Amino acid sequence: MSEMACDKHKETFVLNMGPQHPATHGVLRVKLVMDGEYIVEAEPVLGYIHRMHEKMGENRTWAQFMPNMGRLDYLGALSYNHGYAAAVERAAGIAVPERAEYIRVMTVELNRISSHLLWMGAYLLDLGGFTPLLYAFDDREKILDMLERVTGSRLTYCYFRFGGLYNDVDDQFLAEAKGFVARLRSRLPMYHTLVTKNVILMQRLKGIGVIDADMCRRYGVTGPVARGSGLNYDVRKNEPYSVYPQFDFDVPVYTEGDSMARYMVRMDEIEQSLRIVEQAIDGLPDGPVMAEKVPKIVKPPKGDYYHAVEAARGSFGVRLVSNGTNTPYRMKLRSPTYSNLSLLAEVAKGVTVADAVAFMGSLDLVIPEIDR
Amino acid sequence: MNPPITSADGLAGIVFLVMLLVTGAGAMIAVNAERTIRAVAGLALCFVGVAGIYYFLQSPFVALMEMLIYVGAVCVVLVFAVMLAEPHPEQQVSKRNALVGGLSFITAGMLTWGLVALAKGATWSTAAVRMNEGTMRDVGLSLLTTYSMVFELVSVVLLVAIIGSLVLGRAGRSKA
Amino acid sequence: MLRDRIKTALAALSPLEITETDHAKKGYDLDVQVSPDQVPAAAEAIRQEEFFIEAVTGVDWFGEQAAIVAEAAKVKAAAAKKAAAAAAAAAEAGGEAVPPAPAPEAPAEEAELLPDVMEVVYDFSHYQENCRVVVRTRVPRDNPELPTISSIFQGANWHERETHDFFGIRFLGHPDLTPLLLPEDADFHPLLKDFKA
Amino acid sequence: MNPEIIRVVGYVVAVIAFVALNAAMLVWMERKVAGHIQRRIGPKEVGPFGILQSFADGIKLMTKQLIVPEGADVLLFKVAPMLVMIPAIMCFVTIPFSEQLAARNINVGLLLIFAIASVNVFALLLGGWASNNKYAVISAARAVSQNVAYEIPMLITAITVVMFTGTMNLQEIVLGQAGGFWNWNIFPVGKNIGMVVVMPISFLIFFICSMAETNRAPFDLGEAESELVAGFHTEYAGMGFGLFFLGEYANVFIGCSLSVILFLGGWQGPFGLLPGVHWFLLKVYFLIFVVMWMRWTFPRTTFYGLLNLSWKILIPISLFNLVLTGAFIKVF
Repeated sequence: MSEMACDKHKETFVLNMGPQHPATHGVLRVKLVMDGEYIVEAEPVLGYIHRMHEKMGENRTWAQFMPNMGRLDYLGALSYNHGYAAAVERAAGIAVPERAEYIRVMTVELNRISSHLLWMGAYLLDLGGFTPLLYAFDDREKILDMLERVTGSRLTYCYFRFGGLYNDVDDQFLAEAKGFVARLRSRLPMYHTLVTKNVILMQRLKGIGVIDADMCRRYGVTGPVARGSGLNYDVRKNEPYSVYPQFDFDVPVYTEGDSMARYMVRMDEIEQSLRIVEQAIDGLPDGPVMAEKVPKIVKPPKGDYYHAVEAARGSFGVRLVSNGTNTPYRMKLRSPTYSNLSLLAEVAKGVTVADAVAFMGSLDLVIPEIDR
Repeated sequence: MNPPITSADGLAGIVFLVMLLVTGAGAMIAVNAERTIRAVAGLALCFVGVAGIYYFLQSPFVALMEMLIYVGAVCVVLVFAVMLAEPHPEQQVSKRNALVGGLSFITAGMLTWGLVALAKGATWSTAAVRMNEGTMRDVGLSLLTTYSMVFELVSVVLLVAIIGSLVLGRAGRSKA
Repeated sequence: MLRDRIKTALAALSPLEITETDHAKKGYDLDVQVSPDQVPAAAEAIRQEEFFIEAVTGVDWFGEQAAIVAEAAKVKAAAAKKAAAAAAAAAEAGGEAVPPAPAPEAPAEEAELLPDVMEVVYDFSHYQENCRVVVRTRVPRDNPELPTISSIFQGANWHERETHDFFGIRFLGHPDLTPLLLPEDADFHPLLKDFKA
Repeated sequence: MNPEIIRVVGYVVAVIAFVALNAAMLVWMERKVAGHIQRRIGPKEVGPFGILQSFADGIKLMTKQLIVPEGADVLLFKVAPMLVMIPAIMCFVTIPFSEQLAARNINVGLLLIFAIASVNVFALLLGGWASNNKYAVISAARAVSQNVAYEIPMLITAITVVMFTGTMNLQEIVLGQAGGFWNWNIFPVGKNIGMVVVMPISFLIFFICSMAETNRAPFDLGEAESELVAGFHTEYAGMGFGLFFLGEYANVFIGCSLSVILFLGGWQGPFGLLPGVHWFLLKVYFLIFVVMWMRWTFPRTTFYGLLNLSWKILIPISLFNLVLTGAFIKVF
């Protein structure tokens, strides 16, 4: 790297994007070797908020690790709750009551919508449009209020328990959620006229940062990024868990593989999540939200277990190794954007800084989740 | 002979002196600056002073063209080039050797002496009669009648320059 | 079916062990145990079937061998105790003198203690079908080295770097094993079981 | 004392005061417009409707230290913000607010504004270079390419107006548009029916170019915050930044007033009712509102998109316009 910087004939220079930079959304640093405005080489430098969650997992009981889930992906924390709870339930063989699963799905999908809305606003901010952020926050605020009522927190949720939930939802939540679905449905066309159809936006996103299916496979890309590259992969459909098979929803897939495709996938996913929330509200069964026979201290039997869920950014997997005690022996957290970001070096070669920013934004990075 | 500085003419005299000073200072900076970029900045200052003198000579059109072309275009392009080509400002400072210094001193001295001698011997005539008002219309008329040949030749030179830069630019692009 | 196809493909490599698992119970479909030098070949076979890489990680089985030995010793001691008790009971019943208990065979057990290992786990999944394949390999703990698969799955680059960060497992042929998540000058490996902060 | 000198000095003081106050007003206006576009209310605490907010900000900026980064060219670093302000103030000298209200009626007023405004880019360049910051240098390079690219179509469209009106004197250009809005240059039905085709396009090009020249969104590539942090003024703190900021608003005002003078009839009202200066300011502030509206609605273009727009679209069209203008002046 330093050799290149000193190479006078190539006239390149090193530009540090981050760790404090408006486009890195957190403390990510990208070391760019530049030739004028063009990027010759991009190297993400991670670890600025690395907290070693996996070691923490080995030092506390199974239940005590749950709050860490909210600290990984702070924008879609409930998916992470779900992934961890489901993994431990699979390991310990705990059955979850159906009502609890319905509420899990409902809240996770609301959380997914809020995450996508925030992404949309922040992405437009990356592209220099300030206003959509405020509109998106306006809607997101409603979700945060609703989830605060049931989970007790606005961002770093710790709502799921092994075998169920911390708290049942009340009628007010259901009414509010129903109202919200109607409200956001009526506002989505506005987002599309305000943002999606904008000429400048199209010019900036179409054909920028193209990822093909083979690249996704080589890097292990999942989530909206993979779906924007024509891969019909959604853990909720491909590897059904929880009560997702009971809901009727589509997986939006776009084949272009550019930033616009990823943008469209997320916008369509908001609609699909609204459908799921609506069905979950309508079909919410009665019953307890906590399984009856959950031991006070969970001790999964020896062995290793894997559970993946579809988080807002892709497939989040938990690999547990239990030695039969009350603490995990090994806890591997597979975070989606870690894999998604790893292809930056390949895609960013030869593009301008502006396009690299547009590409990075379309990956929907949440740095605490990458660094863990 | 000497109008008070509070009168319009007096103020104009002061402005003229200021412009002279600016021109001279700009030139000095341009020559003496260690960093190329400061030299260009000095050059720009010098051009502004020259434009001021043109304005003082009641040729606002020429003055403004001086600003537009020399400051706004030439100097900007120079700074641009220097900015992109100067990675290590420290290495710029070159040692002047004594022989070159001596020679340049002698040359400068002879030039000064010649100019002084000329100025002393010359008979100063009164200011030249104004040909026209120096407005755009007059400039345009002169360019398209009396000096049309020069005008055309200049435009040919510019055309060659444009084509040349296009050729160079093309060659640079194919590499990338 | 994909699961059978990949099983035959991997079985052709003659891995140490290959088992089909219950997806609902374990979360994966195929569990393959290979030797370290078989890893690239296994990855290549998996790539042929268009799997994508989910993650690479390690597990430190520090003290596992000692535990196995201790467990065996415990079982043996219990058995010996039982045998002795049975003998004593028999002797009492028969009225004969109690025979002396056999001396513990400690030195022999020490010799049985194998070096500890670290496990490297590769998770693969498929975009079209619901099939997860887990490839495991075991490397000695005092010299953890195995070939990289980052030229087969480019995404493995960061996962292997991370595994190197946390466990000190060296991936031979990896382009750049500098710490990724840990500080640039980190020389410790926090996920080792004997790591004390 | 000579009354002429007093008038000139008084005018200069008034212009400087106007530039500063107007910029402060525009900052407030920008924040209010942004607020309402974004469904919030904007500043409201300091003074009625938050109108004193910019003064509070100004005081804050003035009390802050001007930090000179290590390795910077101190002299140029400090000169650059002033170089932004000086041309902006000088341009105001020739802008006729009404028939009587103009500091100096210069025969080549239009040229003066173009000439002086071209110094502005020099300031950005020096400021960016002197900061010793890679983002600032990239931004300065962008700003120059952008300014060079957009100065050309802007000048060409200005020439169509000059050809049409036959003068470069801003006062005369406005006087030529007297007598109802059908005489305004943007849609000169009353004067030359052929130019009705040319002038609206010229106005659009001129307006777009003036936005690009003043580095306003969606053309604010020079300070694209998501790419270059803050562009050429990344390293400026306190009033150094403040001057860049004020200079931007002063330039926006100049750009919009030029558009009004050249195309929208200057101080000429569509009908009587108000004195000229009111009409002038009304039109200018409406255009400024449009500029702000665009900023808060559109995302930023890319750099090559911006250059392509100028070199491949605006310049050919404006050249074609120029030819058409010549033809129409002869024909009609």
